[in-house]
Amino acid sequence: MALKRVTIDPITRLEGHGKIEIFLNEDGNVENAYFQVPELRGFEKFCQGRPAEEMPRITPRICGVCPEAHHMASTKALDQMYGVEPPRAAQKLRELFYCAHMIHSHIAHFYALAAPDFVVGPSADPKVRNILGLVEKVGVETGQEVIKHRAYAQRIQAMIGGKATHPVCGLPGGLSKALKEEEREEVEKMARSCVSFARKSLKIFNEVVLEKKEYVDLVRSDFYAVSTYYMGMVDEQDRVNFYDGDVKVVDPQGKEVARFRGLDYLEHIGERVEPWTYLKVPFLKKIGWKGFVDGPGSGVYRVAPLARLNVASGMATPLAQQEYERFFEVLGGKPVHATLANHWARLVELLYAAERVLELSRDEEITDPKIRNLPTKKPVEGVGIVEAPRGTLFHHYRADVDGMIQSVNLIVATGNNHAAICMSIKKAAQGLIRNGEVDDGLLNMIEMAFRAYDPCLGCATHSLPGQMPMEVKIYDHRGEKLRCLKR
Amino acid sequence: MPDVRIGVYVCHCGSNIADKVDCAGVAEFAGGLPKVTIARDYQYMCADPGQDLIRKDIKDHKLNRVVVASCSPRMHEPTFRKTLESAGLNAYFFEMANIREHVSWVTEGREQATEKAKALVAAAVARVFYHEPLYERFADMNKRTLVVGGGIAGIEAALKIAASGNQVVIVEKEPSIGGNMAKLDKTFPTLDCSACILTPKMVAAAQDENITLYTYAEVEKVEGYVGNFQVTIRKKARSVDMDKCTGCGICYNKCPAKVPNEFDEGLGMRKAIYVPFPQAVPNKPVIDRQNCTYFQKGKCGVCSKVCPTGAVDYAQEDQLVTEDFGAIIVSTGFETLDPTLGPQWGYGRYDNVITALQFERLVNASGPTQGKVVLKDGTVPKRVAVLHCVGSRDLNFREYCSRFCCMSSLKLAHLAKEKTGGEVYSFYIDMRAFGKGYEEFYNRVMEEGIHFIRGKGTEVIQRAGELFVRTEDTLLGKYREVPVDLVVLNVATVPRADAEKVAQTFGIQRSPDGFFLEAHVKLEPLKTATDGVFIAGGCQGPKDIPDSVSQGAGAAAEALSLIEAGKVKISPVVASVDEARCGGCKACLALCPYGAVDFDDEKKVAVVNEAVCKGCGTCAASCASGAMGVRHFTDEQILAQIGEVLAV
Amino acid sequence: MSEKLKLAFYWAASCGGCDVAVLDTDEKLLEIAKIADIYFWPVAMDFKYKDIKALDKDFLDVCFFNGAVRNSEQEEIARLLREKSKLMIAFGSCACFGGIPALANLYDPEEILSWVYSGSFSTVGKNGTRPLTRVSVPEGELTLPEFYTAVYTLKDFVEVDYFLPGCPPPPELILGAVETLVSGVLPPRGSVLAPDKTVCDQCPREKQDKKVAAFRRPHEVIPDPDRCLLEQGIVCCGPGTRAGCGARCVQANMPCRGCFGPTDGVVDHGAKLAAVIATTATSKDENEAAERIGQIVDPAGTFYRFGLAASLLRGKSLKEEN
Amino acid sequence: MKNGDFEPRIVGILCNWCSYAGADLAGISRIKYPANIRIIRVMCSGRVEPTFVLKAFAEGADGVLVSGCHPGDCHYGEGNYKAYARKVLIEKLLHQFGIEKERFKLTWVSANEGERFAQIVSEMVSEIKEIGPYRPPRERMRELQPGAGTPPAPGWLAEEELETAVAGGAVAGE
Repeated sequence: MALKRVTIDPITRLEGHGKIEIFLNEDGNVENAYFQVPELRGFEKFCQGRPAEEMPRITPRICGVCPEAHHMASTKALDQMYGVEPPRAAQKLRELFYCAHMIHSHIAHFYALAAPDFVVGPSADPKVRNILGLVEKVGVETGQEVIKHRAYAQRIQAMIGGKATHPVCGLPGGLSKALKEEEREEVEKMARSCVSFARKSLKIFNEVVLEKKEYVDLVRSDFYAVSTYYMGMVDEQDRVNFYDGDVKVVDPQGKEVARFRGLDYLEHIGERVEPWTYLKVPFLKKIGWKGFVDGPGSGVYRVAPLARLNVASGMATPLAQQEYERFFEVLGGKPVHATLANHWARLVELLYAAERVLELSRDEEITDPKIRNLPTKKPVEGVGIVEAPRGTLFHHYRADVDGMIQSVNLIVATGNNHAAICMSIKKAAQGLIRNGEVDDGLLNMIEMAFRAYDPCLGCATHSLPGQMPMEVKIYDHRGEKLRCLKR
Repeated sequence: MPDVRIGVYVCHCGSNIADKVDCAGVAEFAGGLPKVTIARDYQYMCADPGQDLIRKDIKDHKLNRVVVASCSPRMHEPTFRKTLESAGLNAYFFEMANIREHVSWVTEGREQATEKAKALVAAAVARVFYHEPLYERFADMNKRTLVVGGGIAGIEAALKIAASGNQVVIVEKEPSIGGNMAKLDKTFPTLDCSACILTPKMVAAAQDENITLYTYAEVEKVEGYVGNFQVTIRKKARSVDMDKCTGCGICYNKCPAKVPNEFDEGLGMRKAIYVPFPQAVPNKPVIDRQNCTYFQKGKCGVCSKVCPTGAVDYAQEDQLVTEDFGAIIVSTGFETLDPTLGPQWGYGRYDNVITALQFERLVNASGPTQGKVVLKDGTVPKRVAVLHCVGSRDLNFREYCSRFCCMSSLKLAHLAKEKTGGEVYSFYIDMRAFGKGYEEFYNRVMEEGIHFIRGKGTEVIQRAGELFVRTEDTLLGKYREVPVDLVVLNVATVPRADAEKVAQTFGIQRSPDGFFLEAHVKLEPLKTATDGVFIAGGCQGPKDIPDSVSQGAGAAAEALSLIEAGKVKISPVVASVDEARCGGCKACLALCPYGAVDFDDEKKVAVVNEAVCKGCGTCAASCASGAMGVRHFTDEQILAQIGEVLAV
Repeated sequence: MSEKLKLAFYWAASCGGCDVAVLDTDEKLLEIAKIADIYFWPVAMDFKYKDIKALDKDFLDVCFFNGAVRNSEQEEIARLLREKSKLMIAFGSCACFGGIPALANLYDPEEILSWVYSGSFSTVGKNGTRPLTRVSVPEGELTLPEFYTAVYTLKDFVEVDYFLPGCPPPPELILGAVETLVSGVLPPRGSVLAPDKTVCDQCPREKQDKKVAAFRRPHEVIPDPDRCLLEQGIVCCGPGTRAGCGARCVQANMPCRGCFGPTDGVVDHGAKLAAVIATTATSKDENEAAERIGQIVDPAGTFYRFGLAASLLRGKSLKEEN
Repeated sequence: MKNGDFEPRIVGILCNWCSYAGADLAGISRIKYPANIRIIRVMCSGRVEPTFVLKAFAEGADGVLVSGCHPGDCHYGEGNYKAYARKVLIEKLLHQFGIEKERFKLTWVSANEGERFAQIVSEMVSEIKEIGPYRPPRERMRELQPGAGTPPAPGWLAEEELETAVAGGAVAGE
C-alpha cells in the first residue's frame, strides 16, 4: 500500500536544528539514514583577525547553551598560546565555575528536554510533552526544585564569570575576578543543596525509568545501541574530569587504544567533508574511515556522558562513584553501548559535578586574590580541550607575534557524534519503521534516539550560518519520496 | 512639526553664476525636491528686490524654510538671516548653497557646474528641513574692568578706561606698580629718562578716583564669562597698615636687616622693611617676612617701635576678596633669560659680566652706585662690551628675536661711552632698527665712536685676570678675541615663570614660544580664546615701550567697546546636553578648550555653560551616546546633507 | 485560556543563549505560563510549523524572535511569524543588530567555505569536497539550503515593533518587557525596551577626564578595580553602549564590548565608539597620536562586535561578482 | 581597475575658518579644479565624526576629504588635533572594511591656500579615477530589496512626505 506524506518539522527540544533523510528498500524497510546539519556560521573564519584575548568572549556565541565550555576551551588555548600557567587558585576557581556549568546544563537537558519523553510519555499530547507538562506530572515542588537548582548553577557561574550565559572572566594566565569570602559561603550553601538534588534526580530516574520494564527494555533494546569507540577526558587517576586531563580513547570492548593532550589531537582525529552536510564528520585517523558502520574496524567514535563513563575507571567523588558502579552493574558491565543510557550517565555526572563544586568551595585556597599571572612570552599556538556537557571540545588557535588570530580550528562535542548520530537514527528507524508503518509517537522515538546525544546543533553549526527546520523524509528504493515526516 | 514649506532661490549673481550654471534648470530641479513649496531663480538675491522676493513669498506661500543658492555663506549668510527675521521668520530657518565660490568660479564645464549646483541645493534643502528656531540671548555687561599687571601697558589701559568714567582695578604682584620700565635709566631713541615719563603715569593711576590699586596682590581664581566674571584676589599681608602709614621712611632707615635688592637686580642692598624704589607707587613700605628678624626669630620689632603712626602690623594676614568684572586685561609682562643657563657667557663665573638690566641700574642715579659705572673693584672700566642676542635668535635657547634689544644695546653702548669715556664694543648679528627714529639713533651712536663688530659674542673667557669676548667677525671674516673690562649681556626676553599658571587661570592659550596667544596673529592681536579677556604688552611677546603703550590703549578700547554695548550677545549655536541620555562618562569634559563643559555631580551628567561655549562641536563629535549635540550642526542635519549631496 | 497572552518564541541564526535567558527567568517562567500561553518554542516544546501555519493572521499577541537572518528559511519564518503576530519583538542582539555572527560580514562566503572545508587543520582528504545544495547519494538525492551573502537583522525583512537587546537580554528586562506588554500601555512603535542611558551610567567605577596616554589590551594589565577601565587604557565600549545590562562585564573587571547596541538616535554604533575612543588619545604631536591609536587593535571587530549587520556599511565590500 | 569615463563623487567636509575659506579663495581667484567634490561646511574639523565619513561611503561616495586648519592654527585651539586622532582610527576601520586608503584624506588647508586646495582636490580625483568606483556592500547584498534595512535616511524621505511634497505644488523658476 502506498505511503502518505507525513512531516516532522522541526526536531524540537534539542538545541539547534537538524534534518533527517531515510531511504527504504524494496520491502519498505530502512536502507539508509542521513542526518544533515544545514547551516554554517563561519566562526572558524571570522575569528581570524580578532585579538586572541577576545576569543573567550567571542567563541561562547557558538552556543548559548554551553557557552562556558567554549569559554574554558578558549581560555585554556590562550594559556598554552602565551605559555602562561594560571595560579593554583585560578585553576581551582575555573574548575568550580566549570562544574557549576555542568550542573546547569545537565539539569536543563534532563528535565526540560529528555525527561518529558519518559515522565510524560513519548506518545503524550505535544501540548503537555514539555517542561511545563513535566512539572504538572512530578508536582510543582519538584518543578520548583528543578528551577531552583538550575538557577543556583547559573548564579555560581555569574558570580565568577560576570554573566552565566556568555561569561567574560577568562584570560590567559588566570581569571579577571577573584571569589570573595561571602560569595564562597553562598556557593558552598548552594552546592550542598545541589548534591542532594542530584541524588533526588537519580531517584526519580530510578522510579520513572528503571522500575518500568518497557523503558528498561527500550533502553537496552538493540535498535538503540551502536558499538563504537569512545572518547573522554580523565584525570591522572583515570577518573572523569571535565576541566582538564588526558583525552582517552577506548575500543568497543573498552580497551584503551589512545591517550593524548593538546596538539597531538591532530594525529588522532580527522574530519571528513561530506557533500550532503555542512557539519564535518570526525573519525579516529589511526583506525581509519570505513563509512557509517560500527564495530572495532570503523573509526567512528562517540563522546558525551555515556562515553565519559565508558572510558573512565571511576568518578572522583564518593557518591558519584557508587552511582557509577551501580550504572554498569545494572547495564551489564563496560562498555555500555545503549544510546539511551546517556540520560542515566548524565545524572551520574550531575551528582559528580555537584560534589566537586562543594569540595572546591571548601578549599581554603579558593578565595586567594592572586588569580592572574601576566603573560610574558610571545604568543604562538595553543590548543584548549575540555569536556563539554555534550562531549570533548577542541579549540585550536594560531596567532601572529602581536597576538592577532591567524587561524582557528574547532571540533565541537556534537561534531564528534555526527557519524554515530546518523547510525543511531538509522538503527532506530530500522527498528521502528516496518513497511513504512509510522505514527507520531514513533517519530518521537526517532527523535529520542537523536535527543539522547543531546546534540547541540548550535555548536554543530559553529562553522555555519543560520538554521534549518528538522524533517524526516522517507524514500522508496526507487528514490521516490514515500513520506516526509515533518512537523 | 507643522508641514514644512521650503522656498529655494537660485541667484545668477549677474553673470558670475549664470555664465557657468543653468540657474533656471537648478531652480526647476529644486522645485521637484521634497518639501519644496516654491523655487525661483533671480538676478541678484542679495539686492533689495531679491530680498523683497523672499519676504513676499514667505507671506504669500507661508514658507517656513528658505534656501538661497548664491555666494559663500561667509559672505551673505548674515544678510539673508536678517531678511528672514524682517519677514517674521526665525533667522536659523535659513540655509545657503555656495554655487559661486565653490561652483561657477572653479568649474570648467557648464554641465558639470550645473550638476554640482543641483547637488549642493539638494543637500541644503535636505539640511534646512531639520533646522530648528534658535534665539540669540544677551547677558548684561558689568562695567568694571580688571587689569592684571601694573607695568606700562597695564597702567596705560587703566588710565584710558578710567578716563571714560568707568571703574578699573589694577592687580600688581609687586609692592609697587611700574613693571620693567621702572628699572630703566634712559629710553631709546630719545634718551629721555624712564622715570621722568613713567612716574607721572604711575601717580596719575594712583590718584584717579576710577582706579583702585591692589599692589602686592595676585589673582587666585576667575569664574564666569564675558560681562560677568567673578574674580578672587589674594591681597598679600604687607604687615603695614596702608591707611595709617604716611610713608615717612623712618622704619626702613632704622631696620637692621639688609637684603640684596631685587629692584637693583641684586646689585645693591635694601632692608627687610622696604620701599622697592624711591618713586614707588604706593610709596609705602612692606615687610619681607622671609628676611625680617622679627618674623624669623621673634625678636627685634624695631620698625614698629619707631613708627610714629603705629602702622606696622605684624599680625596682618593675607586677605581674599572676590569682585565682579565685565572685562579683563592681562598685561603681566615678561622677564629676561637666566644668563647662567649659558656658561659660555661667563655670567656668575666672572665678576665683571653683568646683564643689561644690571647695567641700567648701574647707570641710574638712584641705583646702587648713584649712577657711576664701576667694576667690582670700584674702578671705572676702560673697555666695555655690549653683547646683542644673548639667548635670542639662538636655537639652543630662544629661536625668536627679542625685538628691542638691538635698540636697548645701542642705548647701553651710548651710556657706557658717556659714563666711562672708554672704548665700547657692540657685538651684533645684524642691526634691527625698525622703529620711528631708530635708524637715526643708530647712526648717531655710530658717530660716537662705538666699535661695532658684526659677529655674535659667542663666548666670554678670562685669561690672566683679563676678560675676552670671542666672536666671528663676519665683516673681516676672522675669529676674534676682544679684550675688555666689563661685559654687558643683553639677554633674551622670555615669558614669566608663572605664565602657564596665569594662562590657565584666565583661559588663555600660549603660542609655541610660551608667550600668550592672541585670537588671530594679525587681525585680533589683543583678543584671546576667552571672550572678554584681552592681552597687552610683553606677556604676548617682546615689545618696546611704544608698542606696549599702544597695546594697552588698544586693549582699553576692546574693553570699552564691550562696556559701551552694555550687553554681550550669546550665540545660540552652542553645544547642548540631553540629560536623559548622558551616561556621565566624562569624556567630553577635558575636550573643551574653553572649559564650557562641566559635570553635575547630583544628576551625574555633563552640563554646558552656553555663555562660554563657542559651538565648535568637538564635544558633540566625541560623545558616543549622542547625548551631547551642537545646535545648528546636529548629526541629523549633517547626515541629511551628506546623504543628499550624493543624490544627484 | 484565550484571555491569556498568546506568545511565540523563535530561534534563527543564533546560539540559543536567548532561549536560556528565558529559562533564566526561573520561577517567574511559571508565572508567565499563568498569564500567557506559549504557542511556539522549538527549543523547549513540541509545536510544529503546521500549528503556526494554521493560525489566523495576528492570532499571536507577541512573537519574540531571536537570532539574525542568514538564509531564505529564516526569512520565510520571520515573515510567517510577522503575519501571525500582533507584535514582533527583535529579541537579543542578533535579531536587533546581527550580533557576533554578523562578524562573518567581514569576509566573503567563499573565503569562509574554503577555510572550513579545505584549509582547517583537522580536515582530511583535502580533495576540495564541499557541501552542495544538491547531491545524489546511492539511495537518492539530498539537498541543503543555500545561504545569503551576508548576515541580516530582523528589521531588514519585516516590521519590528520593539527591540530587546542584550547578549543575552537579562531576565529583568525580559520580565519588564512582558509586564509592559501585559499592561497594554505600549511604548511608541520601534522603541528599544531598555534604558536610554549608557553603560557608564550603571558602571560603579570612578570616572575622571579621559586622557589616554597608552592603550593596553585586557590580558596585558591587571586594572585598578575602582577606576574607569578606559582611563586605564583598556578600550571599553561603555561610553557609547546602551545600559540595561547592569554593567555586568565591567564589574567582572572586563571591558564592555557593546552587546546592547547604541542609544536612541545613534546611526552607527561603531562609528560613535571610534569617535570617543580616538579622541581620548588626542595629542598635539601627530606621531604620538598615531602611535597611541596604533595600539588599538581590530577596531572593526571591537566597535562592531555586535552591530555590524546594522551598521552603515554592514561589512566589508565584497569582491566583484562576475 | 582603470575607468576612463568614470567620474568619482567626493564629499568634502571643511572647517569654516580655514579650509572652507580656502575653498572660497580658490573661487575668488578663479582657480579651476574638477567638479567631483561636493563641499559641506562644519565649524571645526573637530566636529567631524567617523559617522559622517561612513555615511558618505554608505551613500555611495567614491571618496571623502576632510580638511581643517593647520596644526596650531585651529580657530578653537585644538579641534584639528582631535580630527587627526580620529582620522588615524578611521583609516584603520576603512582598511578593515576593504576601502582603499586613497578614498579618505585629512588635509590642512588655511584660508589663504586656495591654490593648494584646488591641487589637493585634483590629485584626489585622479587617484580615485585610477582605483575606480566604490560600491557599498549593501549594493551587493542581493537578498536585500533596494532600500531595505538602510538606516531610515532620516525619516524625511518617508513616502507620505514625498507625496505632500509633490502636493506642495512646486513652482519652477518664474
